[in-house]
Amino acid sequence: MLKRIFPHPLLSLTLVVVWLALVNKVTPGNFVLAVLLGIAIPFLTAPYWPGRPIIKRPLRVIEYVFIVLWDIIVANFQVAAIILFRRNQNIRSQWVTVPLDLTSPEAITVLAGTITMTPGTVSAMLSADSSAILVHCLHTDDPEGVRDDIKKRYEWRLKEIFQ
Amino acid sequence: MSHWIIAPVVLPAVLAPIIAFVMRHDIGLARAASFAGTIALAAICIGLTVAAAGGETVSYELGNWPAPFGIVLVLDRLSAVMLLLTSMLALIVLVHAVATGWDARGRHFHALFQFQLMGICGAFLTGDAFNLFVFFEVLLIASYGLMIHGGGRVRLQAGLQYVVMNLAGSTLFLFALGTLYAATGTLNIADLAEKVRALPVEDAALVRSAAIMLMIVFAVKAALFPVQFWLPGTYSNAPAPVAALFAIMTKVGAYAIIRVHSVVFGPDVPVLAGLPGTWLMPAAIVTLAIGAIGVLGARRLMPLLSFSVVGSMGTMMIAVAAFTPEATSAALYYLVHSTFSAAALFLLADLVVSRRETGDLLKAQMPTVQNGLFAALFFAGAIGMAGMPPLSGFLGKLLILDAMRTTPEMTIAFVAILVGSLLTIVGFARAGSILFWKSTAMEPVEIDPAADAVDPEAPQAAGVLQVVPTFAALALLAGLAAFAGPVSAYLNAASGQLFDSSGYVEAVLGQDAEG
Amino acid sequence: MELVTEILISFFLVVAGVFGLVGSLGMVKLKDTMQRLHAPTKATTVGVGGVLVASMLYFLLVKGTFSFHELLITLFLFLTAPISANFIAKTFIQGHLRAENLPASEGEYGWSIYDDPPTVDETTEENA
Amino acid sequence: MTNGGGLLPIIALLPFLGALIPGIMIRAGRNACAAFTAVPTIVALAMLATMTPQVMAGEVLTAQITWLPQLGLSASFFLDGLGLMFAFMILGVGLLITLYARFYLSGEDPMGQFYTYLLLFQGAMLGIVISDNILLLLIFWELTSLSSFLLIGYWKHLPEGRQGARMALAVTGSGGLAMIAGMLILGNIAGSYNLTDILQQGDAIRASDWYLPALILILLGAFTKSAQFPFHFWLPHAMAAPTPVSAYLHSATMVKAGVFLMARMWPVLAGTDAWFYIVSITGLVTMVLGALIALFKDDLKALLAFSTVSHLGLLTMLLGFGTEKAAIAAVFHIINHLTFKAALFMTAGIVDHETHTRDIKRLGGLAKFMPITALIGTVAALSMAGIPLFNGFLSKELMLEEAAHTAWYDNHWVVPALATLGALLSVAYSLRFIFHVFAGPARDDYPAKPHDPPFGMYAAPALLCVLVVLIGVMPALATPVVKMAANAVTGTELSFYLKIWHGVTPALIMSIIAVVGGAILLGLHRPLERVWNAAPRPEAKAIFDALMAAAVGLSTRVTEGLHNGAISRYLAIFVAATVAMTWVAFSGGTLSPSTREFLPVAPVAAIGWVLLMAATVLVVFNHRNRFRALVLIGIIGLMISGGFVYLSAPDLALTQISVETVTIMLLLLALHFLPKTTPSESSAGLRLRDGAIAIAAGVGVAALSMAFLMRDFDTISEYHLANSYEGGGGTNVVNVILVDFRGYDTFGEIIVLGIAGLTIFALMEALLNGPASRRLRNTDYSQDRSRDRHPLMMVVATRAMLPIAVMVGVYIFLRGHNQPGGGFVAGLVISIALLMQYMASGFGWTQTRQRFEYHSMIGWGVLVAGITGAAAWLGGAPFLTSIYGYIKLPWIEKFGLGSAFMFDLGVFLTVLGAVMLMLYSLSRIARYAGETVNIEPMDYDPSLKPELKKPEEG
Amino acid sequence: MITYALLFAFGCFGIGLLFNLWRIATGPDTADRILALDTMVINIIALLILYGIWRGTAVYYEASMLIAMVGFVSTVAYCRFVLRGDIIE
Amino acid sequence: MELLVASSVGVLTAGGVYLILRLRAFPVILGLALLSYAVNIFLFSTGRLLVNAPPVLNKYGDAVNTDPLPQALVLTAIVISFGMTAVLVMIALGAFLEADHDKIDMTDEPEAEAMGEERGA
Repeated sequence: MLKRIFPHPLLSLTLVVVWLALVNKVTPGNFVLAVLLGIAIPFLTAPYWPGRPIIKRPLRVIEYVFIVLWDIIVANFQVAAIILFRRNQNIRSQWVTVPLDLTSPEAITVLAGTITMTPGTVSAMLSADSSAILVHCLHTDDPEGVRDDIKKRYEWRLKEIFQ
Repeated sequence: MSHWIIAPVVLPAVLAPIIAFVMRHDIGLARAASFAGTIALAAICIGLTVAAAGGETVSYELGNWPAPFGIVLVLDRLSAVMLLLTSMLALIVLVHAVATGWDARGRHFHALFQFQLMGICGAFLTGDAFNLFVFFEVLLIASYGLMIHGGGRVRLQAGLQYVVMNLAGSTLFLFALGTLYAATGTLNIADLAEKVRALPVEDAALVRSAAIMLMIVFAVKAALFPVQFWLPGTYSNAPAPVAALFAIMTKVGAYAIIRVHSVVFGPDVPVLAGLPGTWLMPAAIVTLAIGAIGVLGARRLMPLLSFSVVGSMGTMMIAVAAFTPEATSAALYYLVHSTFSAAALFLLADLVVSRRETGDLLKAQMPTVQNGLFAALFFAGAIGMAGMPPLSGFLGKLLILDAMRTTPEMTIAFVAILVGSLLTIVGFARAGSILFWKSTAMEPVEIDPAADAVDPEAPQAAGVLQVVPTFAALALLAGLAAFAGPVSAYLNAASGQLFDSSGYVEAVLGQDAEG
Repeated sequence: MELVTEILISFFLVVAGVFGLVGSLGMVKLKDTMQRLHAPTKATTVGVGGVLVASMLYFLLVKGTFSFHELLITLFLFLTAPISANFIAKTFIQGHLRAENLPASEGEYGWSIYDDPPTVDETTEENA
Repeated sequence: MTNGGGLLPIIALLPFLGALIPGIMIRAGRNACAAFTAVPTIVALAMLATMTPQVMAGEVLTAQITWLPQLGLSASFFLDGLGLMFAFMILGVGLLITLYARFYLSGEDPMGQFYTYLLLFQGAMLGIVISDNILLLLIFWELTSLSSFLLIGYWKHLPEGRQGARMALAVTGSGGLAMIAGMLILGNIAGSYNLTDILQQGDAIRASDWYLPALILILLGAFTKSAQFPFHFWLPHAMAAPTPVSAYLHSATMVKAGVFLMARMWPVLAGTDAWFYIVSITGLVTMVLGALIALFKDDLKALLAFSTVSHLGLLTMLLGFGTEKAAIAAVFHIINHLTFKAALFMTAGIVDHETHTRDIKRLGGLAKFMPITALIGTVAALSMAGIPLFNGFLSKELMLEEAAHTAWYDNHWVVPALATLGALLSVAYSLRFIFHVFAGPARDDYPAKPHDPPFGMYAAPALLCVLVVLIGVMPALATPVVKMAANAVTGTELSFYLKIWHGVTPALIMSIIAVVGGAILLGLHRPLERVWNAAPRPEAKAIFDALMAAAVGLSTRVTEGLHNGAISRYLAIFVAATVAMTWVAFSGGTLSPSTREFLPVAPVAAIGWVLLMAATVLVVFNHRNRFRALVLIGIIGLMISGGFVYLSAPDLALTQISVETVTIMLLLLALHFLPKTTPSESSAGLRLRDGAIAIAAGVGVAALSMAFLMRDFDTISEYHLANSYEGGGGTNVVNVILVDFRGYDTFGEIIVLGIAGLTIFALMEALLNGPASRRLRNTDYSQDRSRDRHPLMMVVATRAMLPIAVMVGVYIFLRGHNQPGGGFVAGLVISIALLMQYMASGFGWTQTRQRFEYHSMIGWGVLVAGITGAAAWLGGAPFLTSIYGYIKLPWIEKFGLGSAFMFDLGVFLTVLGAVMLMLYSLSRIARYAGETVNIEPMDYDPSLKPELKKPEEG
Repeated sequence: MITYALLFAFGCFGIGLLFNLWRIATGPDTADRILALDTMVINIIALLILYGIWRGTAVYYEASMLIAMVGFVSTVAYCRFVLRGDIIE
Repeated sequence: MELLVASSVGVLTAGGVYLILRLRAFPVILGLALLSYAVNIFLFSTGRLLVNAPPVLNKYGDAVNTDPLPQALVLTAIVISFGMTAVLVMIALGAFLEADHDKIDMTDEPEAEAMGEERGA
């Protein structure tokens, strides 16, 4: 019963925050409305959420977010440097295959997203059975290093969060 | 303030969605609802016509906002007549559509039909220029749906052309409205009438442009030269009841010209100096010529009928272009007449063409069932369309000619109308003779030995219900002729009311006009 | 205080501007489509991010109203940018590269645009 | 308003009502049908008889029923001597024809139809002669054209019948139309359409500037109807009609209508030189020409037809002379011609009926086989020849007498000579009728064995022959009738006596010359015929046919050249005409000096402008690559949204960008099935033309907008700004206008969307049930495709985004009244969110999770909006009047709630429903395109089925 | 100072737009064009927010949020069209 | 700024007109889309141009607001033209599927048989 009303409690919470962000004003009225919507919208959209993503270690999420944010900033400087200062013929782009241990779709998505947002790499595609990611490096001399980096820095953490 | 004024819009607007989503799997129910709605609409329109007969221009302020700021509906004799005409036509067409099963050949016929009525009624009632645009679009988009009802290659291609042409027209409509608003700062027709008249002559360019653009927009709907091209293709390929219903669509354009270019851009407006009339007249004459020549030269029945509609629009617009109360009154009589005669012919053509192996090709073939009946009906319809007595077309033509006697364009108008009539008569005679007479000369090719068995493909005789609408339309033409006096008196009063633009302004703006 | 605020906000704005420009410059400068893909997905996200931070700070510190709805845009962008990039990359690969040009997936299945996904035992291909 | 003529409208109406009888009675048998057809005629005759004494006494009976006073058209009738004479003729002969036709028509002919047409015609004809209103007369006039069309084409299986009917209609119809113009002009001069009024104003009319046009136009009508040269050619071809019709229409009545009209208008129009020369020349030429042709016709009916033409010419000439004596002669000859010509036609019909041929060359000697018929024919023909003791002689004498005194341009011998020639020829063909048909040796090669017909068939001609002889011997009998009519024609009281012997007058000499000459001519017929056949002469029918064919062919070419189905040309004309006309209109007025300053241009705005311009130009130059054009369109939409934001229109920006997106998705969905490129088809010249038109349109629009952008104006929207909060309860004025001030527009607008949804759905159904679905199945759309349909990443991302996007939609909806947003944008946002779901997880999977039906959503939307509007009625307020109030809940701040909110909800639902229904319908095609539907949310979920791996590589 | 910083940022993103335009105009590949359009969307979002700061109002915020959401959808739609032909299957 | 707006309207119109004169349905659709952009801007600009004055009232009511009416009209026009475009696209698609080409002209009159021999008379 509770599950029918609250199909996704985490989602409801997120939505409350989203609403308050949208209204950009926290007042009691808004909050009540936010809660009502936070219940109603998951209820309405429940059919499109067949499963509940499970987050086992919420605290790790925070750590992960900060790491990624930091990496994004670094990545920006790196890419900017490459764009601005490296001559085109000196840029050595590479394709790298990253085999995955993750199986949760959410985790894979987050990993792929992270790869895209971080230093010089873009996740171009998954394999048909989602067991590997094809990554494009803007400039690297060491493809294996990139792959190991990804596996160690992100995949491992995601595995802890989601599985 | 009587709320009945808005009933012709709200009734179909509410009925249509109910038909669309409650009854869309049950054609019987939809038919019943559609009939009930149309009959109710006709009753309301009769009531409104009677109410408007008093001569009072009634305005209805939607949302209770005072006149130039909100949208108003205006009921006067002219709009009442147009409403009545619409509802009568709708009833006739609906019977035909149901009796011939056209409505079941695609989805949502009745919903679209009701929406179409809503759009037409709204366009006739509105007293706001932009709202006129909106209702034009409502009736157009419904007509798109009806036009392609049932599908088929040629119909879709013709429908595509129809839509494209009208979209271009709608775009121009917006340009025109924009210019008008930019020049006057208002959208209410009565307010526009006042503002345009008050405009200093040295500031005429924008309003003149707007007036001409609007005229072209309406001319597209009214199928006037040089924007009449879309009509034959559309009417020829539309489903027959829809083509018959479209008989009113060209009249919407004509109505808009009559309304807007009399009330707002009338001949008494200093900045325009009678510009619309000057240009409308040659356009109307050429339109008439094109229509008449088309009738004479048509190779197929449906284009022939379509061109006769073009011709009738030309005839009518000649009178409109004179912009005098007498001529407008004559034009209105002819408008009513040509609507029903076009409807009668298209409905009849449907009955005939669907029973012929050669379709609407003007070619002799073995006489089909009920050749005599159809021939008689065609004869009557042709008489009506060509403007021969005893049906109302002749009177309409006489009225127009009579009204044109006092105008400077008398000679050319006389020549155009009379020569046009001749070509139309000859064209119809040719077509009727080929279709109905010549076929009787065809010998049966050879008797099929197995002719005893009834051929399931053989055309069936038309039932009473299928012929009733055509009869009704023709009967209305006869009635229109017989009661020409009272009808014409009403229309005379209507055009008198129309040309009294200060009366219109006062009725709409009332005392607020000072504010 | 005011000066600090101004410097802070200006800093974010300038950084955002620089990265935004660099991202778009990459679009022009880099010679290969896959390379160009890197530029905007990273640089401009920080560009927009910088602007958003500046905006939040501006409303908070200058206007005195607490504003955090900029976060929503950030959320959207972070959620969508990788997907967009992923799609654009696939678009490019499909048009220009063949499976032989890419490294192997090292699994049983090839890359998703060349190879059908594993069929699950239930019938997945039927009309709903 | 009647003056003793109360019966006249009934008389006019009787035949029309009677026309219904045959249709009903035909089931009772042919005799009953004929008998009952006669009833209305007899009744009308009886009524007429009751009025005769008064008319004979010189009274004019009138009756008037108001019909269309605005036009001056009333159903007014009057009966004077002329009208009475004609009415008797019409009804009397009509009765005889009814009798004759009963026996003439064969069993296969639909007799009911025949009698119906006959009565219609009779009514129309009767109407002409008793109309007091020239417009009413015109109506009857046209009716005679129509009913004669039906009668001539009665044997519709015969091509001559159809062609003759159409020719008659074309010629008499055009004359009738000319007459309409003439009559209107006449009415304009006279200030009334009433004949009685017009007849009073002869002098004023003849003095008018418009006299000549009116005269010519009216004469055109009369000449065509009465088959005067050069319009005579239709009459012989009308002979394809059954003989009763010929006897009735083409001897007694219809062709006399023109003559009647000239007689009727005589007091008004005659007496001028124009009248004299036009009418008398035409008449004389027709008389001689008709007689000449008649002499050489081998077809009995053709001979009679041309003789009729000739006699009509005679009558016309007489009326043209414009003297009173000529008028008397004309009136008298009308009666005489009626008697003998009707008898002759019926005789010809009998001959045809019995021998099955009308070819004179195959006849001769019939007197032996059918003596009665021969007698009748001979009497009538002698009368036609103008032999004394028959009535034809009397009126011909009068005619020759008048001709002898008439000079054209002071030339005194042309008219008498030609008149004599006409008479001579007339004698010749009349005698030919007698000698080549009845006299001579009996033959044995007739197509059928001839014998006299039953009494019923020859009764009618016999009766007429009795009249011929009676009048011929005792002309005094006819005197009162002739006097009565002639008085009416001339409008004066005449006194004269008709007698056989006038002494030796020029007329008698001319008559003798004619008879002798005619006899000689007949003797020389054979050699003359050879000369005639050898002589080249224009064949009227061939000319007419060629003219018609040319006209039709030309019309077809013009029409098909003009309406060639090329919408691109139609549009080019449309745009070019619009630009040109607007330009002329614009430059015809002046503009006041500009009152506004230029708004400064921000650099970013300039950049946006550059992008917009560039994108537009690129779209045009890249339009052949359709997908690329779509991408470029995306930029335009984006820039315009940005521009709207910059220029203070946030609502517009929101709407623009969301509509833009949905539109592009729609186009992409459609483009999937369409060709991906546009071939280059138009020539360089055409492109140049289009480019010129396009540039002209662009410059024009730009100039127009510059014209007003630089000038200030007063607008009603001050009111909206001022009353938005107080009256509409919202601070976003645009939204308040949309849902309140101009909520009615919005109501129409959502209906447009709803209809669009329904139309698309309906069209899709039609397509998928039609041949298109087969084509879809047989076309392979799947070449060169990526294999992943529902990529995992996309699915996950959209799942996360959907609730948030819905939230955004709700937010935009709720705040719309006060801040940019509203039901429309909200509807689009939520549809876009749903579309994202469709794109990610596919149609099949998403559709099964769809809870609300799109149809119902549209329906509810429109209903909610409509009912919200109608709810105002409860309070007695007009449709769409809004209510607005604040609700205060404990410990929550107050919030406003208004009916506008409900209205906006209606908008929201309709938009959502319509957009989804459109895209749903479009994507349904895919299923028919042989594509399978994946019902899984994503291609492969590694977490659900990790153990399922491909068993072995294939 | 903020004003100058804002102007600088305006300039940067504006010029960025021109770069994107260049890429769209020249291609060469469809992917490039889609990418440029996507980037353009992001630049526009930034510009709108800058404009909001410039005017000190939040009225324009929804526009940028909507563009963010909608830009993504159209990018994906374009790509899906190239990849699969049918954007909704 | 006025010049920019006016020229935008002009160029969009010109582009739209050029495209609607093409011979295939798809460019015509694109042309109509361009035209509807043009007319939207045109209609919008009839309220004259004003920067940073959205017609949203604030509490103090002292701000300058641009003319809201044209904006409302444009909104209506946008929505209507969206509906129209949708229908147009569908009909074009339908016509293509039925006819197997997307020519917009109907000049290829099939089996246009000559009229009956009774062409004249």
